[in-house]
Amino acid sequence: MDDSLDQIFVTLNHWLTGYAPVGWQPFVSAVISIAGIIAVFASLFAVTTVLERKGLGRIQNRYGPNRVGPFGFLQPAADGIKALIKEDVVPRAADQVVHFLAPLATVIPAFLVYAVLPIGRNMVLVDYDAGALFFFAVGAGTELSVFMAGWSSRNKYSLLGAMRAIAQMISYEIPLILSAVTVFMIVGSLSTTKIVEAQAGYHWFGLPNWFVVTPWGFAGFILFMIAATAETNRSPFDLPEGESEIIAGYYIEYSGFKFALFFLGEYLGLFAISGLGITLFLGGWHAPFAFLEWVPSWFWFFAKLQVLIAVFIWIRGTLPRLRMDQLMNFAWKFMLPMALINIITAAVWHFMQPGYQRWLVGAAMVVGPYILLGRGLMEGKKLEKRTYQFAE
Amino acid sequence: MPWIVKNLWLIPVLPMLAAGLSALMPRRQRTASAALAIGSMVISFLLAVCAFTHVLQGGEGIREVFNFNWFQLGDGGWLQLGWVLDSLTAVMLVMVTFVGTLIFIYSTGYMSHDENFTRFFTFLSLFAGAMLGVIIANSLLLLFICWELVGLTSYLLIGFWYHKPSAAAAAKKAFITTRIGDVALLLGMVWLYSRSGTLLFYKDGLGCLEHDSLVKLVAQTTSMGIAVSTGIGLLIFAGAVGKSGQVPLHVWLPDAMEGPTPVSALIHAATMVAAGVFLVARVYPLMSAGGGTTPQLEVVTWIGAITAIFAATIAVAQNDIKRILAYSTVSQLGYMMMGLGVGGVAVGMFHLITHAFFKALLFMGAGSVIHGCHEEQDISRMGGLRKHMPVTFATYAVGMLALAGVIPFAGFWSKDAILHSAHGWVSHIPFYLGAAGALLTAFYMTRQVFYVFFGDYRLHLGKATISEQRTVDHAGVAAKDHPHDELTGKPHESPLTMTAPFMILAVFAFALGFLGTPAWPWFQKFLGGEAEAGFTPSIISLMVISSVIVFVGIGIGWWLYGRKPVEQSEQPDPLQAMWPDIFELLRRKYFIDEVYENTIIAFNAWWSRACDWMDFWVWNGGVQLVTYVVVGLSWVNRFCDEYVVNLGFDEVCKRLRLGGGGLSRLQNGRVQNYLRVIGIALAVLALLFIWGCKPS
Amino acid sequence: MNVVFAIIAVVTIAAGVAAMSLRNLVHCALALTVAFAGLAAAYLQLGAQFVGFTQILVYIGAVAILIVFAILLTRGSEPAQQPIISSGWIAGVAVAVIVLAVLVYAIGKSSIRDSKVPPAAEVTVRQIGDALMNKFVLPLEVVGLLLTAALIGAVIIAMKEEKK
Amino acid sequence: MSPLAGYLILSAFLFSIGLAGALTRRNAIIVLIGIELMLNAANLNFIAFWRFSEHPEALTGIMFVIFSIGVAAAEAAVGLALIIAIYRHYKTTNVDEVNSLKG
Repeated sequence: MDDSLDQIFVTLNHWLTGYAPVGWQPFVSAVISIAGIIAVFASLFAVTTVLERKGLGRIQNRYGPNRVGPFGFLQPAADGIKALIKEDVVPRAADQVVHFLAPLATVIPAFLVYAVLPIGRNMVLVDYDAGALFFFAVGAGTELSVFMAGWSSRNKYSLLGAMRAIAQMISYEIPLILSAVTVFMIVGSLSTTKIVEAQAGYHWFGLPNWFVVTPWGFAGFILFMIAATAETNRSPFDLPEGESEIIAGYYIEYSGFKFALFFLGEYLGLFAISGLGITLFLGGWHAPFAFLEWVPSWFWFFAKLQVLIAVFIWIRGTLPRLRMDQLMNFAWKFMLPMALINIITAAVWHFMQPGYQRWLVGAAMVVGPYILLGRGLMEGKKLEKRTYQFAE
Repeated sequence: MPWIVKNLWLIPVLPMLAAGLSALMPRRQRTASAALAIGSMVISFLLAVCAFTHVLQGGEGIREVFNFNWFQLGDGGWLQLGWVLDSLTAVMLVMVTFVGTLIFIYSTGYMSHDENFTRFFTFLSLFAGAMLGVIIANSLLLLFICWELVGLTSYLLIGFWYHKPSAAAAAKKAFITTRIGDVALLLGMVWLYSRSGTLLFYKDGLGCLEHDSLVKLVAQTTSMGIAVSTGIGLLIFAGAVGKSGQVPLHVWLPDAMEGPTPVSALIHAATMVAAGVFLVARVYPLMSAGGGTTPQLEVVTWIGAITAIFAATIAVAQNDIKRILAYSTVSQLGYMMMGLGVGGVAVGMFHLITHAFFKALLFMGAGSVIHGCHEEQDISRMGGLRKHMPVTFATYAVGMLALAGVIPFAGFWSKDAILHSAHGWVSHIPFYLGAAGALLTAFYMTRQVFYVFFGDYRLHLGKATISEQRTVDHAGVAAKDHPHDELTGKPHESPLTMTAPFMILAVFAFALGFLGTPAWPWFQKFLGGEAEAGFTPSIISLMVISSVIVFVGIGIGWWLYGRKPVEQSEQPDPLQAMWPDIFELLRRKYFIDEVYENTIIAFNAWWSRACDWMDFWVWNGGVQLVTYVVVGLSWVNRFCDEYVVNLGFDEVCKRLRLGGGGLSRLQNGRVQNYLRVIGIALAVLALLFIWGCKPS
Repeated sequence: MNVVFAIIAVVTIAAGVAAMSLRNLVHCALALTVAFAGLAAAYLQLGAQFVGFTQILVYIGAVAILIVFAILLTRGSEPAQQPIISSGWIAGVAVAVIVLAVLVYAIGKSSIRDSKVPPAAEVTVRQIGDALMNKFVLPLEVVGLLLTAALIGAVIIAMKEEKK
Repeated sequence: MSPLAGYLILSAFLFSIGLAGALTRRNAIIVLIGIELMLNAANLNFIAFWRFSEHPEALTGIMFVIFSIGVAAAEAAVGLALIIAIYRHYKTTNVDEVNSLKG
């Protein structure tokens, strides 16, 4: 197949690098790739904000932004300019240095993690042998930045928000990593590119060879995505910035460009973790069907990314916010056991002969605990229609 | 190796798995845990049926074993475990799983109101699993492990209502009493291992129950000229005595009635007490090693016969419906032991199987009666229940006839087989004992049935007895069950989940006997291989005799209790009216408990008191003496001290104290000081190290 | 002895000094994280990828957060009234300096001063995993046990004893 | 000076800094931080020796560091828990005031 279109960015990079002096070439190529990644994902951020606002508007049947530009698609530009020219207010009591460093500490890891995401064939910045570990390690840095932001602004709401965020992130990081561990076990490597390669090809019914179409993979994907939602503090897990409870959580005291940075960092984290989900479970940049192979790989990556983002928007528009105890119960009483059992399921799957038996066994090992744990979680709660006192 | 043999372990493991899972379940998951337990039992039953059919196709004397290495011993040899599939295993498997399943189903109905439903089923499944493990074990060690598991779970189940002190005491009693036997069993096991070098029963010629090692065991003799095989056999039999409640270790069995009735049914019918008999049957080759009637077999026979008559007599005078059944179980177990002793595996096992069915039936019936009469257990306060609970009555009657051994019910054939082989035995006394036992059995069962089901309902008139506070105790059942007043509530028939199982059992209790009639001794062939077929005159005469005995028993029972039914629950038992002291003696179980109380325990107490006395007078006195001497001396010393030594030492002490004070200032409780010292030490050590080993 | 190492060394030491000397406890904790990050960078520089990332994950992701929580729970975040330096700090510094001197002296004296650099060994995560699962499986189990015990112990120690 | 020596000196500095902090600061948490620093210095030593050893494929250094990181995590958890308990009891985290073991 003619992969000129597929490899267009790679060739472009080589071509540009060719002009640099020999000694500098690796450096230059790295710079170019980094610039490309930053540009692409920053603009994706811009697009996503407006999409999210419009989508939420539709879900809550109102118009989203529709004034600036055609269909309000220039809204992000306007917001950006506004954020840039706004006065940067810093509370007097605030801890100046930390208060200044917090947004950077949020954005930098958010960009760093893209280094190991294969966004297309031969399109990964650094192919670490422990790439996934790198992702999680750097991702862990965000918690600290959240704490910095919340603590430094000397505001009880922001401190509360920070504490909530840290508690939530730590509790959900465990299921996140555990559900990813299944993939590492099966592939036998932590390298993202190897993981993607392992999902190449198609098996019966032309179904792609992705991990999401195995019992453990499916369960793992769902767990991973729930944990990712919590990791990125998105609704229904958006307690840390619950506007109705603690005004905006840990960035009450941020205004202007610092706030914009936080916003950017949050969305970048969202893209990144979705990208990891795609890499681990959704076959990375592989095409879903054999007859679509000709479409360039990077397209597939971004298409899947868009789909996941749409799902996130949808969830945010649909689900109400959890309570703190519900959050913790869900993390420790449901997610964690499910993830652990899922690891065992993956092991069983790995050691059983291919065939329908292992499908049955795997499905049983996923569904049984799900039912038991779910009932255990629901124990002593009776679900009934909520009666509104003042609404109706 | 056929699939079923390789996977025989599934049969016990499944219920254990179910137990583990339902142990994890939250309390609310009643249906789930029950479904889990019953489902696993059913699967085990199907597997057992597979095994059974496999054995059937295998023909006579088929025995397939599967051994595996457990762990390596110090001397490089491997300790092996394994399971065996032969006719004995197959029969027991089918029986236990079938009866167990029915009992499980029954207990969903019986325990439906208990708040610890899930815990109950956890224990129940573990119990059944352990018993199945005992059955399939091909290694005395594995058997012993499961055996102990059975003991443990029986403890848990008998003490299930642990908030009743009586239940807790009964559980403890059962545990400890059986433990006495288990120690003997352990000793026997060790001895066997030391002599035959293996604990596997069958290992193509090398097992400890196979010809070579048996020959070896018989050849060796211990002191007093007893063959080693005899010693080991007796020790193992002691374990069986403990487990299946033979005299003198029978005391725990009746108290085990404190547990929930399904548990009693399970213990008495299928699992626990059967384990003892099964053990003897399993090691029968060892028991009969050397051929003929070996001493150990004689012991077995005598113990069995004595137990049979002994327990039967006690059962005559009991008033607690479950206790009567308990003692009947003890005596039936005696029959089984006797059968093993006189007639070999087939005879004993046949009675074990039939007894399992009708005893389970009887216990379920009793449970249904108790349930229906609002936790009343005193038969003198029941009566007339045949009108209120017809199904229970009908099935119970079947069970009673089977137990009493009325032709052609199952019990008749098996008991008759035992009596017949006892008749042909070296000594005839066991036979007469057995016959008398049969008479008594028929008698007390008749008595019980007349008390419970005939006459009219007496519960509401009459004073409260033990049973009320029992009702209060586990109000879990009664209160929810009958909100209205308990004593005036009419008895009621039990739900279908409870009645259905004993309808099924009733069929078996009736029909099972035809597998082993003298006309067609299929069962004996299947188990033992040899069986004398056909109705020889001796058999005919024996059958006539025993039937006569049975009918005489029933007749006496009717004469005493059925002719004019009891009206008042206070009015004394007719027997009591005739021979009060004998009746009292029987009712108090020959004072066995009291005897133990006053011999062993009393001796223990006396001994400790004696030790105390010794302590107080002899040792303490000596010590006192020494003290006085010492005190006297010390006066002298003091004198010297005061004026000779002190003046010198005080100075030293002062100095020392000062120094100590100075030193103690180092210990100022500050972490960082200590840390500082550590740092310095590190530096010094490093320097020493550098200078110590110079790179040459 | 290249530039990268120099940068790492300087940053790490500076962060360490800051972590030990700053007045505000939270600043100390943050500086500590910087030091940890520097160490992780050093590990990467030494070709120990896995350890480097583990360092970040465990220390920055977990231990630093723990410390910060502890600081907040013990009201350490408020500026201290009394002097932050304990009595007898001179002795402490002296001891530290002595230890440093001894260590440097030892390094200087030892033969490694002029050891040549062997080629870097490519160690993959798979190798580490195999080693953990075969050769070092017992230590692995023991550490797992230790962590469990520590978890429970920490919970029990820090748990508020309920008032009767 | 060879790279190995450089790393060793770096770790020596870190160790001493941690020691100094542990010796001079009053706040127990900072003392704990110092101890963590010392621990990390030791880890750095292990890695350095592993990298510059004759047989890096033996992985011993890396293994040691992995385990010591695990142990350090446990140590930090328990230590901080202890500090919190002490704070709850003495209402202070000042190591000078917590001296009930005075001789």
